[in-house]
Amino acid sequence: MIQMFHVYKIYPPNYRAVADANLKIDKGEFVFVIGPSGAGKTTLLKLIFGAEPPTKGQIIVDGINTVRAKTSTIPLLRRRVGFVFQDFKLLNHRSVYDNVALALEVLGLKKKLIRKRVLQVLKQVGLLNRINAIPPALSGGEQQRVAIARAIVNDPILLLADEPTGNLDADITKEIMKLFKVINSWGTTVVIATHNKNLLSYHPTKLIVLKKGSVQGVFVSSHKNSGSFVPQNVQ
Amino acid sequence: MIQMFHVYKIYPPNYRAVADANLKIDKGEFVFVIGPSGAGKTTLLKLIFGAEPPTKGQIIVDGINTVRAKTSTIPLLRRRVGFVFQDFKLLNHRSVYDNVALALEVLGLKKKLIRKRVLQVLKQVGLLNRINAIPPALSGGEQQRVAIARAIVNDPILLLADEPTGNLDADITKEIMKLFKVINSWGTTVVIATHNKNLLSYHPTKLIVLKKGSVQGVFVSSHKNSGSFVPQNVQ
Amino acid sequence: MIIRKLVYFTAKAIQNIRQFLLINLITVGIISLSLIVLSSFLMISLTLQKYLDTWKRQVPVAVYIKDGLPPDETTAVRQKIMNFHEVEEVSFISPEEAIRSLQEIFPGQAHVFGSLKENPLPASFEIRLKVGYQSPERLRTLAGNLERIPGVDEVEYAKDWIEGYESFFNFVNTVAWTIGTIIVFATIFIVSNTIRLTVYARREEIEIMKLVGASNLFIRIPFLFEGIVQGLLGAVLALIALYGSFRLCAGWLVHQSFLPLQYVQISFLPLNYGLFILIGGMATGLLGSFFALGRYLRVS
Amino acid sequence: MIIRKLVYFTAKAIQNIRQFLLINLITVGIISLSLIVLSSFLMISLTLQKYLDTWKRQVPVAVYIKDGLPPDETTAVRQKIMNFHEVEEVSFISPEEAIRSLQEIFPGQAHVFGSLKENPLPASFEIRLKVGYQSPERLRTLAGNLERIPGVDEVEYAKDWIEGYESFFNFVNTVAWTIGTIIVFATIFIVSNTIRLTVYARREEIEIMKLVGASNLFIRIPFLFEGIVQGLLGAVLALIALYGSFRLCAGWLVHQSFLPLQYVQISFLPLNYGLFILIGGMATGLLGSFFALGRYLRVS
Ligand SMILES: Nc1ncnc2c1ncn2[C@@H]1O[C@H](COP(=O)(O)OP(=O)(O)OP(=O)(O)O)[C@@H](O)[C@H]1O
Ligand SMILES: Nc1ncnc2c1ncn2[C@@H]1O[C@H](COP(=O)(O)OP(=O)(O)OP(=O)(O)O)[C@@H](O)[C@H]1O
Ligand SMILES: [Mg+2]
Ligand SMILES: [Mg+2]
Repeated sequence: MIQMFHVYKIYPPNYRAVADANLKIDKGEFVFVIGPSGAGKTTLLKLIFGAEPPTKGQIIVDGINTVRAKTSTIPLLRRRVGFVFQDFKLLNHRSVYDNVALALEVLGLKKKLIRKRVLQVLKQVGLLNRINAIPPALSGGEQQRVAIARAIVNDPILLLADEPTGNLDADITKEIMKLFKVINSWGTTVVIATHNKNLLSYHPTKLIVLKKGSVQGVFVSSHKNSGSFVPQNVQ
Repeated sequence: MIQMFHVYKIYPPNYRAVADANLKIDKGEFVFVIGPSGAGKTTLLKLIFGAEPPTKGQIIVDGINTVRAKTSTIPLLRRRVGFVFQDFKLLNHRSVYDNVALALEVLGLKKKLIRKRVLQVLKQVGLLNRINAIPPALSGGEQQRVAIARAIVNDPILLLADEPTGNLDADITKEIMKLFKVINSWGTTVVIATHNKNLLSYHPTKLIVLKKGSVQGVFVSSHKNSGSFVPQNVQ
Repeated sequence: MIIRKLVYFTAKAIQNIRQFLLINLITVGIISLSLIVLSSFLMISLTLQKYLDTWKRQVPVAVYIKDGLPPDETTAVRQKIMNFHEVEEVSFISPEEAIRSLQEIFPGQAHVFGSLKENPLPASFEIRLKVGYQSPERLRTLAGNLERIPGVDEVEYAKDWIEGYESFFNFVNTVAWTIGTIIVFATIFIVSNTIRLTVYARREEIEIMKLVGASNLFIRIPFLFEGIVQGLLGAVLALIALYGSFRLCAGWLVHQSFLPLQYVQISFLPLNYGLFILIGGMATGLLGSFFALGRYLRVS
Repeated sequence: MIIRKLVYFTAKAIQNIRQFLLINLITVGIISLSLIVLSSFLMISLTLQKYLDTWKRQVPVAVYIKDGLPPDETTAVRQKIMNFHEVEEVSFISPEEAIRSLQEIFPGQAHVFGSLKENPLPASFEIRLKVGYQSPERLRTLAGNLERIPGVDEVEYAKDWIEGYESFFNFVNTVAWTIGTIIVFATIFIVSNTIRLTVYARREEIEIMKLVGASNLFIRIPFLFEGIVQGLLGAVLALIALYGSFRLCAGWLVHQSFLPLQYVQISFLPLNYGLFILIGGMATGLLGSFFALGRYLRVS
């Protein structure tokens, strides 16, 4: 699903957010990216998403080389990828419903179909009662759940979630992680960036540890749902 | 320091974010406000700060009735109160330095004094290396630390921190909480809203539990740094 | 499919206009005012030209006839004059009529002219020309041709006057075109940059749209619709305001004793100018949105 | 203390302008163009008025003298005419000169006038008036007074012409004031609303300033400074652009054979108008910022 070859991201003037990252994430995996604040987790996810171009190296997502791809293919890729942004990136002048529906509207679906699917997802994240509110009128945790709903509403083949539970309490975190597990079990590759080591109890298939922009190690679960990791050599 | 009498916050059209809150927080306390997502923690802090007017009830902060106070006294109060916003509220076009310095500039301090103090605080939150970056070029955790730096730079008499470690890893969380403890030991009243029950290990003097806008209970530490709570009757 | 998309984008545009109502009102106001300046200028320069045109139409050409020409030959001369296609109207001025008008021009010397033993003035034809034939060159050629008619003694017209007038007209014309061009460019610049500012205020929206995989077209179309609606609304408001103040002014001006109104009717913008304003407003709105977006669509 | 604050706020304003460069450039551009329209209109209407003024100055008044008045009484009449303060210049026209100019007017009839046994025309004084005394009423009173001078037979001037001219002048004046007023209001509206849009784009900044305890004044001052700088820059750019195109146009126009330029020099905006533009630009920038902020400062 995702392959990275010697990827560097150097922000101007000379700030190495990601250095020489080599990764391989297969279809259907459930991956955690962990590391301290400023380690480059968000940058790594944005690189995969094509939201930032790498300074060096190649990235292949779902068979598409995002570095060399035409600009018109990036939107097509994004319609099949869900992204929960750390800062949510919600439309502040649109209702919760509209924000989530947007991800389906870009697919050109019919209004009725959109409505059904949006309500279904909003129910899953527990926001049916805030459906007409605009994001500035939501609590932090509610905004985060809108972002999650938007990311999963279009049944993405790849879900990138950046600190998706940073504003959620333990109970809702459990709900959301269960949801991600379900989505993953249906075949969606899930990559979650977090600093919260508690989440490791949710049995990732792969654990990528970042520090100061470098991949410190990639640990692969020795057998499914074991929760123990062995180092893996990436090509 | 803070007193609330039958405070209600009903958002239009008819959404009870806080209902009949009665609280008393003394000078020098170290208080946690906990509760699930959407419980009203942020709203409670904003009410204290005068960022939202209560629908009903009276709020007295540092001897000032914020409901009845003239609009010109609110800025004066805010200059003595630090607030770490859940969504940071940083100036996106200003450097980290300028963002933190702003809280001192409104006090009319001299440039040299401002510089000294800002650098000192940025060192405490570990951001000396990002001093000239603008917030959009920072990681989530870095932005949060800028917000924290700005809140404490003017030695406030009251620090209101809304989910101040939501984007921080365990190590930095520890640093920040230690910092809050130090500030508290110098006499600053500290109120922290969080959903993270792990933080309770930092020995609050008072624990306010919110649920669906209601104060479910106020627990007061039986003796300093004990970590155990007994229910308290608020007037 | 196409209809569904059209409905969708129209709905989006309306939603946008309502959600950014203040911004939209300001934009419409600015477009409207720019167009008011432009079209009140148009209207007034049109009126002025009409006014100058009536002046021009009054230029007479006098064809003096040889002394003692027999009546039938005089009629023949008249016929020949009528054959020039420039000529609108011909009237005969007998020597008596000529001296009478001279007496009117110099009322103090009425007795002097009356005491003349012999009328020194010849008979003449006064010609009024059709519109568009009053330029100095045309008049010169026409005068030459008229002089060549047998029986005609001399042809006269206010040569100095017509040349002075012509240069004045050219001057006014140049001025009108200069200001007009400045105003047109200013309008386009102001409207497109106003839209640019509104797009700037909404750049985050565009960014987010891109992040959920919207194509450039998908983002652009509602903005373009919005631009068209803003431009159209602005133009309509401008025309309404103009028409209102035109009615007020016209009513007031008629009661003023300004000479020009005896000759000219101030008229409202002709239909094609009104259409020009409408289409111009829409086009500026559309193009303004189009170019304003470019910058923000280019980033990934 | 005050100087420190002044330095601080100036630095903030400059910082703001640099950080929101695009927005500021657009605002300056819009201000500049609005002022260009306004002042090119001013310039041209001033030129037109000057042009009409020279026309007006040429209105002659003819004072006919009684037949056969002795030379010393004629001199006395001249003296009395000179005593009127409206009079700028008096020149004597003998009957011979009068007939000569009549012959010039009717060149075809030269021989007719030559054959007159007796010169029917009286001697006269031709008067040129000082500027500002050419209104129809003033001329009427003056004519009446001149007629009462002993030895004067009759006073004549182009009554119809002057009244026609006056009404034309009034018309042009009304038009100029109307457009001028529209443009002034449009400029103020456009500039203040453009600034409102830029403030809208920066409303979060204002909100955050309020949250860290900034007083309204503290927030407002840098915006006002910015507004003043934008207005001033816009005005300066407008004046530079105007002056540049004025030099180009003036150079080009002189080579055109437009009559008016023989009489009038197109002149650049007089100093006080230039100052008016500068101060007007600054004031609109200042007030635009002031009012644009109001809305956002009111919220807590
Ligand atoms: N646009 C940018 N320009 C410059 N530097 C940037 C930019 N974006 C991120 N950085 C820097 O790159 C480093 C990595 O950022 P990133 O957001 O990837 O960290 P992170 O691992 O997500 O941290 P956190 O847990 O705090 O969100 C940070 O030090 C940050 O300051
Ligand atoms: N401006 C507003 N208008 C309407 N409703 C609001 C507004 N602000 C907050 N609310 C609602 O009030 C409730 C309490 O919000 P608040 O932000 O206080 O929650 P919170 O305890 O901080 O939650 P979280 O942990 O998710 O940040 C939420 O359900 C929210 O939707
Ligand atoms: Mg991050
Ligand atoms: Mg909150």
